[in-house]
Order: sequence, then structure tokens, then C-alpha cells
Amino acid sequence: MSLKHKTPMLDELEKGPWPSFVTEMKKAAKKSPMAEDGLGQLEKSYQTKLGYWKHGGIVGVLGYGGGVIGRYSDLPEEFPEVAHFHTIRINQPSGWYYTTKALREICEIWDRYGSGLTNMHGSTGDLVLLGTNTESLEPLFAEYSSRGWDLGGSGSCLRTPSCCLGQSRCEWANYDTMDVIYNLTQEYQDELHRPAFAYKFKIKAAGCACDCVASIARSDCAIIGTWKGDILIDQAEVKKYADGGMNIQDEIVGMCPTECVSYDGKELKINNPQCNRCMHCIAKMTRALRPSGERGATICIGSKAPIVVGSLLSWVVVPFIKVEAPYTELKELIARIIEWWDDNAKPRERIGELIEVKGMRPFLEAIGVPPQPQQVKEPRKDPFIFFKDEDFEKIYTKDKY
Amino acid sequence: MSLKHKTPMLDELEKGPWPSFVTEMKKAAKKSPMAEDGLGQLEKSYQTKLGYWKHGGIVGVLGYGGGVIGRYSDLPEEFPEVAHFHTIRINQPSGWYYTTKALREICEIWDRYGSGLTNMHGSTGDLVLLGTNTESLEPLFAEYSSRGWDLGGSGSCLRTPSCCLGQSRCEWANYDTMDVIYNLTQEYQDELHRPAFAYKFKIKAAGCACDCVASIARSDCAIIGTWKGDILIDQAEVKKYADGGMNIQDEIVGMCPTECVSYDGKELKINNPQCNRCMHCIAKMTRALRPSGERGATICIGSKAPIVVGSLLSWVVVPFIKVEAPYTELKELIARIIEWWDDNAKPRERIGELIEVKGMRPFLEAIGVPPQPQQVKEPRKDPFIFFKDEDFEKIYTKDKY
Amino acid sequence: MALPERQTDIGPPHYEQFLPPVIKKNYAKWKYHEVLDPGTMVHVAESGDEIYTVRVASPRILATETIYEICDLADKYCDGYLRFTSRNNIEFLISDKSKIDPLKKELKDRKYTVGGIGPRISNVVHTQGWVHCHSACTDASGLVKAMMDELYEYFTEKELPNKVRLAVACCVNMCGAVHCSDIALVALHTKIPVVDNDKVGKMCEIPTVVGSCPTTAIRPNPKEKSITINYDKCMYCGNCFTVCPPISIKDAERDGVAIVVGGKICSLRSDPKFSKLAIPFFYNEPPRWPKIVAAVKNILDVYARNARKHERVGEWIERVGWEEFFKLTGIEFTHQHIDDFTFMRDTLRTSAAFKWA
Amino acid sequence: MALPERQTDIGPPHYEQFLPPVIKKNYAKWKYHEVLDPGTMVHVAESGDEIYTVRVASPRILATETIYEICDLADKYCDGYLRFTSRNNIEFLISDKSKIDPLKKELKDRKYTVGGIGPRISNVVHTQGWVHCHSACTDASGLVKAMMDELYEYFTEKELPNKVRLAVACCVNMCGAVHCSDIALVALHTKIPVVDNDKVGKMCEIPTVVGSCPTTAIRPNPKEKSITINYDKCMYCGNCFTVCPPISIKDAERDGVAIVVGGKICSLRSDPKFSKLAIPFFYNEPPRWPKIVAAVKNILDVYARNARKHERVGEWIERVGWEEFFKLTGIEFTHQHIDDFTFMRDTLRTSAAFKWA
Ligand code: SRM
Ligand code: SRM
Ligand code: SRM
Ligand code: SRM
Ligand code: SF4
Ligand code: SF4
Ligand code: SF4
Ligand code: SF4
Ligand code: SF4
Ligand code: SF4
Ligand code: SF4
Ligand code: SF4
Repeated sequence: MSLKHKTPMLDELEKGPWPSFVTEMKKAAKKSPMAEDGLGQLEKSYQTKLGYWKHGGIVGVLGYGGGVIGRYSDLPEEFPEVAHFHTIRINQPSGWYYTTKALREICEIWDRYGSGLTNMHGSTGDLVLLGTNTESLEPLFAEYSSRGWDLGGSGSCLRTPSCCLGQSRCEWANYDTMDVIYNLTQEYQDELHRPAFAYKFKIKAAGCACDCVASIARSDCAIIGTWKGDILIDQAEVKKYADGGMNIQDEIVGMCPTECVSYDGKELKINNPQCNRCMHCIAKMTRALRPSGERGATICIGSKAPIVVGSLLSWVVVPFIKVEAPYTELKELIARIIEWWDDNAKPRERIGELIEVKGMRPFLEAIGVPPQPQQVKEPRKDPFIFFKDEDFEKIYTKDKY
Repeated sequence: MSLKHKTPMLDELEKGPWPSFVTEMKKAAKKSPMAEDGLGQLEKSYQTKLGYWKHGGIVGVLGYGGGVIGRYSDLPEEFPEVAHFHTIRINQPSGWYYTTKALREICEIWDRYGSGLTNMHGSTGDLVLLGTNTESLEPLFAEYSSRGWDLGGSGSCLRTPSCCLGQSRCEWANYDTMDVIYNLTQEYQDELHRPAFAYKFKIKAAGCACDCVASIARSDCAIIGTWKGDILIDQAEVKKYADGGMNIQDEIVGMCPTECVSYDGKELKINNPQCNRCMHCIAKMTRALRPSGERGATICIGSKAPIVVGSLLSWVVVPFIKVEAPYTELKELIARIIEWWDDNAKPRERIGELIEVKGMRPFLEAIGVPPQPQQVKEPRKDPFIFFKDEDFEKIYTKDKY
Repeated sequence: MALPERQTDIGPPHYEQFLPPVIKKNYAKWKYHEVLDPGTMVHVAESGDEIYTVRVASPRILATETIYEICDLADKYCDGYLRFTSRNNIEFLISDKSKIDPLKKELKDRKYTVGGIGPRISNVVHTQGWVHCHSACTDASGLVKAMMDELYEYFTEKELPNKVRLAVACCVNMCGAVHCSDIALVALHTKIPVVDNDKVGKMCEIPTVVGSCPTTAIRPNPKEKSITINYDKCMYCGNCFTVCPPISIKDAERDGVAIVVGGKICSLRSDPKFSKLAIPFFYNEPPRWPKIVAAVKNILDVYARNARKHERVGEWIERVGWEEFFKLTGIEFTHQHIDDFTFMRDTLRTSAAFKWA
Repeated sequence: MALPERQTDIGPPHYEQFLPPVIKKNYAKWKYHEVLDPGTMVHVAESGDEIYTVRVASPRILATETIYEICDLADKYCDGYLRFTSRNNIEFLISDKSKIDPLKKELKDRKYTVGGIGPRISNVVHTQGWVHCHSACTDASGLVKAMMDELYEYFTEKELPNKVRLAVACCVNMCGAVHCSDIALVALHTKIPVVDNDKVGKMCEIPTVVGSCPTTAIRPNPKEKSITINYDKCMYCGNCFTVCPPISIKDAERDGVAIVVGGKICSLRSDPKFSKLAIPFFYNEPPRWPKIVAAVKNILDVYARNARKHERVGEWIERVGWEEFFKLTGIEFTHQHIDDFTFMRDTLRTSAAFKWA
């Protein structure tokens, strides 16, 4: 079957060794007229260097305020099959694990109602189904939800939480990321499906400072695993790394940011109280080194993309919290965080932006977290210091500073 | 002769080994009723923990708009002699060099008309005469100016420029700081004495990156000596340092910020193209190391105290400029800098604040300096990039980026 | 066919049902892992059990047909278990060591690309582009394809000093994590928006539109019941367009792409870093954007030649200095590189020590 | 007595007339210097000529009587040549080596303090305080005296890892370079200003006053023809008082002093740095402010014990981390330490790597 539209420019992108999205679109186009017109419109964009999608539009499923991104073509006459071309966000399972059975089921339903195109996955983490029309939304939802799949978030809501694979396959995970994210997602079903916040709120959970889910850069609330205790050293394994050709001096000692590793050619030593747990030595010598002691997480708040005042990375707010089922402490903390934000934010104001406007103090006080040096790279650089009357009673009358 | 006021609290500050300003004030008080009441009022401040000076007031000498800080007591009945207590700023000679003859002359005049108290020197650099009354201003000015001394700056003007002692006694000076400051001060007499700027403008000249006159932190325009060329090494002197007990590895090699020094126990080597000319190695091994090649200065613009949006350090604007008498290039540059600022600033807006508002580009374009990586610690972190139409013609049509 | 009964607020399925038995058994008891080759690694549990992972590149846009094929492979070699990674690769999870080579062979035969593990390039985090987003200034998928064809061997074979994370965002909303990537592309508008006065008055709240502009370039225009944009202040962020569709900012000739470099996410060795501007603008040149691809390749090569082992792109640049980066890459330094926005103070140089380059 | 004829715009006298002959001769031809003891150094010229410098502490406020005495000494030992330093010390410039010891002896007899050269404390850059400024929240000279009595031996004798630059500013205008000092005191108001409505209306321009506030805490109060200050937004910078005197901000019980640390000016090793808040507030306790003095001493001692040779205070703290600084000094970390002003983004921690302390 040959396709409706000529795609000379896109065809160029079928060449070359990297897997081609054009090939995928063509595969889908052979089965779906929607995908076919999608391909056609894309070719036109390549020709003219302009996109042809309209500016959103609100569509969804009954009782939900999110999970579907409405999309309409600017050229419905030229490409009638994509006059509607909405995407559906399916809440992925923790860690993006699937059985083939589950995946096939998802695809079969999608083939019936949609373009046959997917994003595995969207950059928030959802399983994204790419392109369907308004009428198909309710049937699709009935099919998916009846089989145990629910929609992810969109709009001003709690967005679909996501996590690294954590303890399922990684030796460094300090807590059970997948279970935490499953639990939080269940806890917040209403907030996820019925946008009632000032703006979006994202939660991401990483098992350690490697942050394989980019939580510190891409989530309003990052849960990053850490530990309180020494790094245990297996000297026999150290020797194997050395024998295997690792230059321990340059690669480990010289790259430790706190200068707390030393190596005399025989024994590796770590000055544990000075270690900032950056994970470098552990990551590069995983057979020889491992954390010990108490496990938990650091909670960082506020990261977001640059619109409109420049990107933010998340800020350390709670240096250490225990993360153990049923996660009561963590859940209560997150509840207080979201509550303060929701009470105070203007429309389209992310939590990081709100903290910038209000300062850390009201936020920390509202969530019941004391000020700690771990929260700052360095203390303030200006003398414009705000005091409350009670500070004078509490702190500054003491004999000690 | 016993003094009019009891000063039990200030008396405490005559104890202890560090030279006492109270002793100085008492010395002056013995000769001057002004100083005596000044001491009395100060004791009162110590008792009550409040200052008693009124909020300025404009006084000065004929034809000048600055050089005198008007000061009036809040308690003229209690301390009548300091009802007026103005300070006079005398423009110090470059490098704060004096002969005893000159100093005596200054003091003798001051004893006749003022409190006998001085600040040697004010923190901008002036020789500050501390406390006189309005009537004495004209006579004082006649006495000083007739003997070759002029007033320094105050108010919204070019403030008294100052410099480190530079080539007069320091082996590291890359240009003649004292001569440059003398010349600039003479050039700008009108701007210095008749405040017509939007706010204050300070110039400071340091002969090298040691910045012994704090120019990068305390002047709107900092002229900091530097060089383009290799650091010459006298290996015999290196050996003497080593023999003298210097741990060259830790103190020099390990502290070079660019990792460009190496030492094998015998020979010191510097990877000159990677050196950022921070001066550390040279300062700590002055007998062994010295710069060579072309000499000149880096011009940094914009530093100021924290009021009102936090302190600024000066920004590198011209990485390298030749600084040779008659300093035409430098003077023209500074003229363009001041002109742009004066044309654009709102009242009480320092040049650093103005650049923050306008961005570097209009400033650089106005002063004719091209963009250079030396001007930034790092390039911009956000994608909010401003373009002019001509940029597209000039840069982005090239085949190369 | 009658529809099954819908359920609401059930959330995602529990992950446990998707875990291979060896993972369930050794959950939270992994001891170490080893990278066996660019596309294969093994994780070893305290118990001695092993799980093998074979990682396969994905264009992220997958047709269901391809997913069925992947499922067939997973059934054949992985007892039906597989996962996707946070960078959109496919991971085949193999409990039976002997199946690794046959799987890889079949993958090769079917033209799948195996790799992306260890110190090299992995998949490119990216976004919708012209494929689906109204906001796009370029096509993300096309840029990724063009770039990865050129950098292919850095995914499948060649080692780099450390991981190099690439990303593409098709507008400054940056859905694609560009702001903290080693090397990334971000698409930009570079012309001030065109305002359709009639529609703006009808469709948008003027105060909201005025308030949406981060540089206060927008003023109300009461005469037209619309707004006007100050040419000198607008830096084309498109936020006004996001809140008010009749403000149109797309421009075929002046939409383009910038390259940013030196960002990072993990806290290993040095703090997470934002990406910084390397090259401010390229015209869109679909379908293969050859200049952009060449520029990325150049930066990657310079990094590969100059960085120390384990140094990320940003760590290398910070060690040698940005003066040196521009010198080594031959990239021209322009006014655009000097921040004139919120990070200005943070980025202007306040030291007499720098390199001449 | 008739006044001599005034001249205008003559500028300062030419420096050359004040230079000792050996300096004139070897101008720009110095080769190296050596610190001979804490108060003495020699500079050696290419020609082999030498100039000796003996540095003497000054309280900066000098009575003419003292200056005459200093002149007498300079006449006796230095052929009438002397200078002051950028930190207000007096430098005796000696061309004849044999006069050094006699000078020092006489200085000692007359109770002058010799020192301040090399890796130790030098004089304290400071400002007017209650002695002369209307804006002062404390007395700078008194703080300096109290502090230097305690730290005396670090000026006259004891070595430190490197120079330690102290400064005192008597209000946030910071005439005293506090913003880039190793250890410094800055005096603060901590109560919102009291507004004298009658006078404000008459003496000040309301828009200027409103505009003067960096935190937009001030609103016009049309009813009173004055202004009102928002309690929650004011952080007591005093800028409104500077532009409008009837806004009074002094408060005997709530004016006080903060300690800041870790600033530096030179570019050696690391970039110039701003000082950061160490202790947010001390009450004024004239005449000797014992708690402040003890706190400064503590910080200095901890630095002296822990820093590496050549490390400045800020360099040491950055190496070990602020977590460690607070631990080692025993200083309490408070809400005040967390920036909520223009440097907030720059100073909040954005990394999972930090020390527990
Ligand atoms: C689908 C997805 C991109 C993708 O191809 O993967 C996406 C697509 C859109 N994003 Fe996004 N964002 C997606 C992840 C992100 C991320 C990354 C992340 O979540 O880790 C970010 C950066 C992190 C952050 O949240 O700041 C992101 C930051 C934005 C922003 C800027 C928000 C801000 O506060 O700065 C917008 C603008 C807005 O909300 O109006 C935006 C808006 C949009 C809209 C809804 C466009 C709009 O203005 O209405 C896009 C719809 C595209 C379409 O037609 O399908 N998207 N968006 C991602 C969601 C898939 C999923 O659910 O898994
Ligand atoms: C599978 C995945 C997690 C998941 O839940 O999907 C994962 C898995 C592993 N990561 Fe990761 N990382 C994954 C995304 C990330 C990300 C997020 C991202 O790229 O957006 C990061 C942060 C990147 C950054 O800093 O910008 C990340 C930074 C690391 C690092 C730190 C590298 C460094 O030295 O800078 C390590 C440690 C290492 O490589 O030595 C690491 C190490 C690992 C280990 C070795 C952990 C383990 O013991 O199992 C895993 C295999 C590594 C490999 O691929 O070389 N992983 N890893 C993600 C694979 C993405 C992919 O398809 O390539
Ligand atoms: C005398 C002196 C302090 C001293 O004891 O040495 C001084 C004293 C005053 N300064 Fe200053 N400043 C003095 C050097 C400085 C410096 C340091 C420097 O120049 O290196 C600074 C910081 C650097 C800078 O310029 O930013 C400085 C920053 C200020 C400011 C804040 C300006 C700003 O833009 O942030 C003010 C406030 C103002 O101008 O309204 C100020 C205002 C004042 C006033 C005029 C108070 C006022 O609001 O009217 C003080 C008069 C005190 C008095 O009654 O005698 N003074 N002032 C210094 C001048 C002596 C001289 O001429 O040598
Ligand atoms: C006399 C004076 C210049 C003047 O024109 O008055 C001066 C003179 C010298 N300085 Fe300085 N510096 C002088 C203020 C400064 C300042 C400005 C300040 O403190 O406000 C600085 C910047 C301080 C800072 O970074 O915060 C300064 C930072 C240096 C440094 C860098 C120290 C470091 O390693 O961080 C050196 C190099 C050294 O000490 O090895 C230096 C070195 C020198 C040398 C050795 C230069 C030379 O070869 O003659 C001089 C004697 C040093 C000494 O006192 O130990 N000088 N020096 C100033 C004496 C002030 C005083 O009475 O103590
Ligand atoms: S973030 Fe840490 S725990 Fe999670 S997968 Fe990466 S390395 Fe493992
Ligand atoms: S985890 Fe990081 S800081 Fe700690 S010892 Fe290892 S490399 Fe050093
Ligand atoms: S700034 Fe440099 S040239 Fe000037 S006195 Fe200091 S060390 Fe010498
Ligand atoms: S001047 Fe500084 S950067 Fe250059 S070699 Fe010496 S220590 Fe290194
Ligand atoms: S980055 Fe911009 S254009 Fe691309 S998907 Fe996100 S909102 Fe759309
Ligand atoms: S594009 Fe951005 S900067 Fe330009 S007018 Fe719109 S909101 Fe303002
Ligand atoms: S710091 Fe403040 S109080 Fe002290 S002299 Fe300067 S303006 Fe006056
Ligand atoms: S003291 Fe400062 S912050 Fe407070 S009202 Fe006045 S100007 Fe505003």
C-alpha cells in the first residue's frame, strides 16, 4: 500500500543507522489514516519550516480534568484525519517495567481507536499515545481503565510521578523508589486527575545522587536517596580494580570533591566525616565500595524549566528523611509542601518561583523544617536581614551566639 | 587641663595595647573646644547607644559642589561647639606619600580652623579633616589651595581617585598606577568638584591582581595591572625557596588554580598558555618568578556597596589595555564609559546598576568594546536571547558558527 | 462491541506484576553490576543471582507494530519481561545468560541498535516538535535522528571520558531537560510576535497578557483594545503566545536552534549544573540540519580529545575555563553569550584572573 | 591675618615631590621584597638599592599632635619621608638600614604598635560611626579598638595561614569594604522605621521615597500626605531614611551588629568573593562589645587551626564547606543565614552532595 502523501524530505530521515521515527510513522500510516495525515502534515512542516498545530483546546474524559492534550490541525482541509489529533497520557508503571502481555494489550486498544503511534515515554514519564480524535476518548478510557490502566496528569495538577528503577535492579538505591512512587501516585489520584492547583507540580524519585531520573532538574519535589554512615571498603576488590588498570590516584583520589579519599598503592582510605556522599568513588568502584548505616532521602524542592525567569534546580529543603513504608512521614511532609504552595501561589506560579518570592523562611516554617547549613551553598551575601521579634528572644539574648 | 565632659565609657577604650582613638580625641580636645564637645557627644552615644548627628545638610566652598560633608549635632545646646561639625576631604597625593613638611603644613592650618582631628585616610582615599564649622570653610580652602592642596569629591561626582603605591615600591606593578591616578584626577577636576553626575563614580588603580587598593570591590572603574607573556623562572631562586623550607608541591603547585605549575623536586615548570595570571605563585616566590612580555591593565566596571540590591564586584569589560603616558587610549575609554553612564542613568543609579538594567550589549557597543569570553565566568544559562537584525547578516549566515 | 465498564482513580498498575522473578527475588539485594559491552550489563545480587540487561535504542516515537515486534523478542528471550529507561531506551531483561547472544544476533538482524551503556552517548531526551506541539520552533525527532546518525558509533562502541547526555527541546518551554544536559539543542524564536489586535481583544485578558511578559515588553493598547510589544525589550520567549494564541510568534525564516553545553544532573564530583550557551543560532535546515550536526560533533570531539577520564563536559570546561572552550572549539563569542537576564550577576566575570586564549 | 589667594581645580600635589630619593631613582625597577619581621620589609631594586619599610598601626583618627610626633620620627629616621597605606597604617620609609633598629626602639618607647606585614592581621578598614555619621548604628572606632586589643598579637607577631582582612561598617551603606573582607562587622538596624507623617509630607518627595525601597515595602499614604511601611516587607536597610530624614530608623535597643566572613579582594588562587553572614545579630554593648570580640576571636582561631598555608578564610571555608564551618565554630545556623534577597538563587544548595556535620 502506498501512502497518500509524498514525503521526500522525511524520506531523507529514513537513511542512516539510528532508528528512524519516520519509519515508525510510516509503519503506523499504513494502518491508520490518522498517522498517514500526521505524516503528511509533518512533511509540510519540513517543507515550510513551520508547525501546523493549533493552540491547544480543552478535551478530556468525563470526571477528569487532565490526561489528554487536545490538539487540532491548522490545516484540517488538507489533512482531515488530523483535524483532531489529541494525545493521551497513560500513567506508566513504576520504573517503566512491563510484561509483553500488558504492552500488547495497550497496543491493541490503541490500534483500534488511535493513530497507532506512541511515545515510549513522555518526558514526565507517561506512556504517551500520540493522536486520536475527540470521539474516541471515552471509549479509550473505558478500555484502558477497565484493564487497570489510568490516565496520567496534564494541566495544573500533580503530574504523573516517576522514579528510577531503584532497588529493583540497582545496588545503590537507598530506599524503594518504585514503591514510594506507586504509593504517592495512589495517594494523590484526585490531585492528579482534577487540576485544582495553581500550576503543575511534579514529583520524581531517585535512589541515589546519580539521579537517573533527573529529579533535581525536572521536578518540583525531588526525593533523592542518601545515607548516614561510612562507606565500607573491600580492599581485595580495590586491588582488583588497580590490577585491572584503574589509576586510582587520578580517577578516584584526585576526583573526590572533598579530598577525603587517599590511597597508598595498597590500601584505600576514606575520611568519612568529610565525605559529602557525592557517589563518585562508589559509582566508579562499585565492587569495592558501598554505603552503610542509616538510609533515607534528601528532599529538594523547586526545579523547573526556564519559562519565565530562567531555569531552577531544586533546592535542598530536608537534608534527611527516613523513607520506609507506609511512608507516613514523607507523605505528611509532601502534603504540607503542596498545601503551602497551593495556599499561596498565584496562577501559573510553580513552587520554586513562589519560594523565590516569599523567601525560604515562611516555607520552612509552614512545613515545620528548621534552618540548616545543608540547605545553602553559602550563607547570605547581603546585610538585608529580616528579623521577627521572637528571634530576639529566642536566639540573640543567649550568651552564646 | 581637665576636660569639660566626663567620659567613663570612652575611658575604657584607652586601655589595651592597640592605639586608642579616644586618646587621640582627648589630645585634640585639650587644644580644641570642638574636639572636646565631639568627645562629649560621643560619650553620650556610648551611654545611650544612639548617634546624635543630623541628617547632613549642604555646605561647601564657593564654586565647588563637593568636598565638604555638612554635619550638625542633634544636641546643639548640650554640645554647642559641635553644632556644626563638618568634614573636609583633601585630595590625597597618589600612593599616600608625604613629606613631613607637607604634613605639618596641613596640620598647622587645621589646628587654626578645625578640631585638630583627622582621618588618615578616608576609605575612598581622601585625607579627611574631621570637624569644623561653616564659617571656617572658605578660609580653610584659601589656605589649603594656595599651598597646592585641593578638595576631594563628595556627592554625585567623580570621587577622589586612588591607587596602590605601584611602581614606586612594588616589583609587581604592571603600569604606573600613581601617575595614571595623578593624570586622571587632573583631567577630571571639573567632574570631581562640581557634582553633575547621576550619582557617585569611583576610580581605583591597582598595579596587579593583588589589588592592594580593593579596586575590584570598591570602585565603579577598576584599573588592574596585568601582562601578556610568560612567567620567567629563576631556577636557582626556586632552589633557595625549597632549601628554605617551602613545600613547593603544596604551596605552589597544589594551589595554582589552573594546575599549570609542576615541580619535580628540581625544576619548576609553568604551562604559560594555561596560566590565568592570578599572581599566587609570583607573590609567594617573588625572588624566583616574574612576569614578562607586554604590560597593561584589565578594566573592570561596576562594583559598589550593597545598597540597595546587594553588593556588586566589578566586571571585566576590557581584558587588556595598554597604559602608557599620556594615557590617551585609557582616557578616551573612561570618557566613553562615563558618558554612556551619565547619559542613561537615573538619579542615584551607579554604573553597575545601570548595566544590570540595560544589559552588557548596549554598554559594550557604546564604548566600542567587542564581546569576549574573558568578560564572563560562563555564558548565559537561559535561552532568552536577544538578537538584532544585523546579527543575522553578520554572524549567522556564515558557514561556520 | 460494548465498552467495558470504566473505572476512575485506580492509578497505575502495581509494578510488581511486571518484574521478572529474579528481580522480585533479589529486590533491594543487589550487590554490584558490570558493564560487559556497550549494550550489555549484568547485575549481581548478594545471593549470586544475575540479571542481564541488553539496551536497545528507540526513536521514542514507536508504532504499535514495532512494539509488537519488541514483545515477540522479549517473549522469546526474556520470558516476556522488558522495560524502558528514563532516556527512552528499551531494556531487555534476561535471566538466562545463554540467551544474550542469540538475542543480540536477532536484534542485529532486525536492524535494532544495541548500546548506550557506560561512558558514552545514550538516547537523546527530546520532545514533540512539529510532530505534535503547537509551540514548536523546530522538529525534535528530526534533529535527534540527524544528530544520532552522525554520533552513532558513540552509542554503539566508542568510549568517551564519561556519559554525555544529549537533549533537544523544540521551544524554550524545554520539556526536554535541555537546561541540564552535556550538549543540547533548544529551538528558539528570534522575532517579536505579530499581534492580531482584533482577536487579542476578544480572546485574551489584557492584564494577563501584560503580566505574562518577563521583560515587561508588553503594554496595554487601549485604543485597539489590544496590546503593543516593545521591540527593544522582547526576547521572543513566547510566553505571551502561550497565554494568548492570537499573538503569533512562529516565523519560518527566523525560527531556529541554539546549542547549549556543560549541564549535568547527578551530584557526582561536582554540583548539578545548568547548560550554558555555546552557539546562539542556527537556521532551521530540515531535513538534516547539517550545520547543527557538525557543530555538535565538533564539540563532542573536542571534549573527547581534551577531557580527563570521568570528567563530564561541564566539568572539563570549568577546569580549563570558558576562554579555552571557545578557543578549542573555534566557536565565535558574541553578545548573545553574555547574560542580560536573571543570571547576569552570576555569570559576569569578577576577577582579574582569566586566560588570554 | 589676610587669607592667601585661593586657587581652584588644581588637583592634588604631584606625588613625585613626596618620594624618597631612592624610590625616585629606582622607580619601576624593583626586583623583589622580603618580609624581615612582622613590621619590617625591604624592597630591593634591580640596581641593588634597598628601601626599608617599618609599618606602624594607626587608629586612623589621628590628632594633629600625633601627626607632628610622627613627623618628628620621620625627620629623625627617614629624611622626612613617610606614607600611609590603603589600610590606614603608617609606613616609615628608611633608606639608611642602620636607622631601622633605633626607629623601632623609639617607636616602642613611645608606645607605637609595629606590625601588620605578611600573613597576619593588618589594620581594620572602618568608617565614621557615632563619631561623625548620621547614619551609624554603632561606633566603628570603638569596635575596632576593642577587637584589635584582643587580636593584638596577630598584628605584632603571630602568623596566620595568610593575610586576614578585617573591616567594620557602621551601617549597611558599608563605606568600609565589609562586603569583601575575611572577617568583618556590619552594623544593622532591625526595626522598621518610624514615620513622622507631618514632616515627611513637607520635606520629602513621596514618589522618591516610595521608589527608594528595594523591597517595595513603602506605599503612599495619601490621607496623611505621607507614606506607610509594610511591616512584613521591610528589612531595615535605611534607604528610605537616606532619601527622607523624617523617616527615623535608629533604635537604641535594636540597632546592632552582624558578623560576616569569607570575603576576599585579590584574584590570587580564587576569584574575589563576597563576605557571607556568619552571625546575624549582636546587641550593641559599648564600650567593649565583649560578645562580638569573642566571636571574632573564635572564628579567627578556628581558621588558624584548620586552614592550609596560604588559604584565606573564604578559601578554607569553601574547601571544607559551610556545614563544616558552622560545626567547627559552633555558630548556630538560623533563618537569617538563608538569603531571601537578590542572591537567593545563587546561594541555595542545588546538589544532593553535602556534609552532615
Ligand atoms: C509531552 C511532553 C513532551 C514530550 O514529548 O515528552 C510535553 C509536552 C508539552 N508541554 Fe511540557 N511536556 C512534557 C514534559 C515536560 C517537562 C519534563 C519533565 O516533566 O520532566 C518539562 C520541564 C520541567 C518542568 O516541569 O518545568 C516541561 C515543561 C513545560 C512547560 C514550562 C513549564 C514551566 O513552569 O516553565 C510548558 C508551558 C506550560 O505549561 O504552559 C509545557 C507545556 C507543554 C505543552 C502542553 C504545550 C503547551 O503549551 O500547551 C506540550 C504539549 C505537546 C503536545 O502537543 O503533545 N511544558 N514539560 C512531556 C510530557 C509527557 C509526559 O507526560 O510524560
Ligand atoms: C536505566 C537508568 C535508570 C532508569 O530507571 O531508567 C540508569 C541506570 C544506571 N545508571 Fe544512571 N541510569 C539512567 C539515567 C541516568 C540519568 C538521567 C538522564 O540521563 O536523564 C543520569 C543523570 C545524568 C547527568 O548527570 O546529567 C544518570 C547518571 C548516572 C551516573 C553518573 C555519571 C557521572 O559520573 O556523571 C552513574 C554512575 C556511573 O555511570 O558511573 C549512573 C549509573 C547507573 C547504573 C550503573 C546504576 C546501576 O548500578 O545499575 C545503571 C546503568 C548505567 C548505564 O546505563 O551506564 N547513572 N543516569 C537510566 C538509563 C537511561 C538511558 O537509557 O541511558
Ligand atoms: C568618610 C567615609 C567613611 C570613612 O570613614 O572613611 C564615608 C562616609 C559616608 N558615606 Fe560612604 N564614605 C566613605 C567611603 C565609602 C566607600 C568606600 C570606598 O569609597 O572605597 C563606600 C563603598 C563603595 C561604594 O562606593 O559603593 C561608600 C558607600 C557609601 C554609600 C553607598 C553607596 C552605594 O551606591 O551603595 C553611601 C550612601 C549614599 O551615597 O547615600 C555613602 C554615604 C556616606 C555618607 C556621606 C553618609 C550619607 O548618607 O550622607 C557618610 C558621611 C560620613 C560622615 O559624616 O563623615 N557611602 N562610602 C568614606 C569617604 C572618605 C573619603 O573620601 O576618603
Ligand atoms: C601597602 C599596601 C599597598 C598600598 O598602596 O598601601 C600593600 C602592599 C603590599 N601588598 Fe598588598 N598591600 C596593601 C593592601 C592590600 C589589599 C587591600 C586591602 O586589604 O584592603 C589587598 C587585598 C586583600 C584581599 O584580597 O582581600 C592586598 C593583597 C595582597 C596580596 C594577596 C594576599 C593573598 O594571598 O590573598 C599580596 C601577596 C602576598 O601577600 O603574598 C600582597 C602583597 C603586597 C606586597 C608584598 C607587595 C610588594 O611586593 O610590595 C606589599 C607588602 C605586603 C604586606 O603588607 O604584607 N597584597 N594588599 C597595602 C597595605 C595595607 C596595610 O596597611 O595592611
Ligand atoms: S538513581 Fe541511583 S539508585 Fe536510582 S538507578 Fe540511578 S544509580 Fe541506581
Ligand atoms: S562519595 Fe564522593 S565525597 Fe565521598 S569519598 Fe566518595 S568521591 Fe569523596
Ligand atoms: S596591587 Fe600589585 S602592584 Fe599594587 S602594591 Fe599591591 S602587589 Fe604591588
Ligand atoms: S599566576 Fe596563578 S595561574 Fe599562573 S601559574 Fe601562577 S599560580 Fe598558576
Ligand atoms: S518544548 Fe515546547 S514545542 Fe516542544 S513539546 Fe514542549 S512545549 Fe511543545
Ligand atoms: S515573546 Fe516573551 S518577551 Fe516577547 S513580548 Fe511575548 S512574553 Fe514578552
Ligand atoms: S557606613 Fe554608614 S554610618 Fe558608617 S560612615 Fe558610611 S554611611 Fe555613615
Ligand atoms: S528601611 Fe529599607 S526596606 Fe524598610 S521601608 Fe525603608 S527602604 Fe524599605
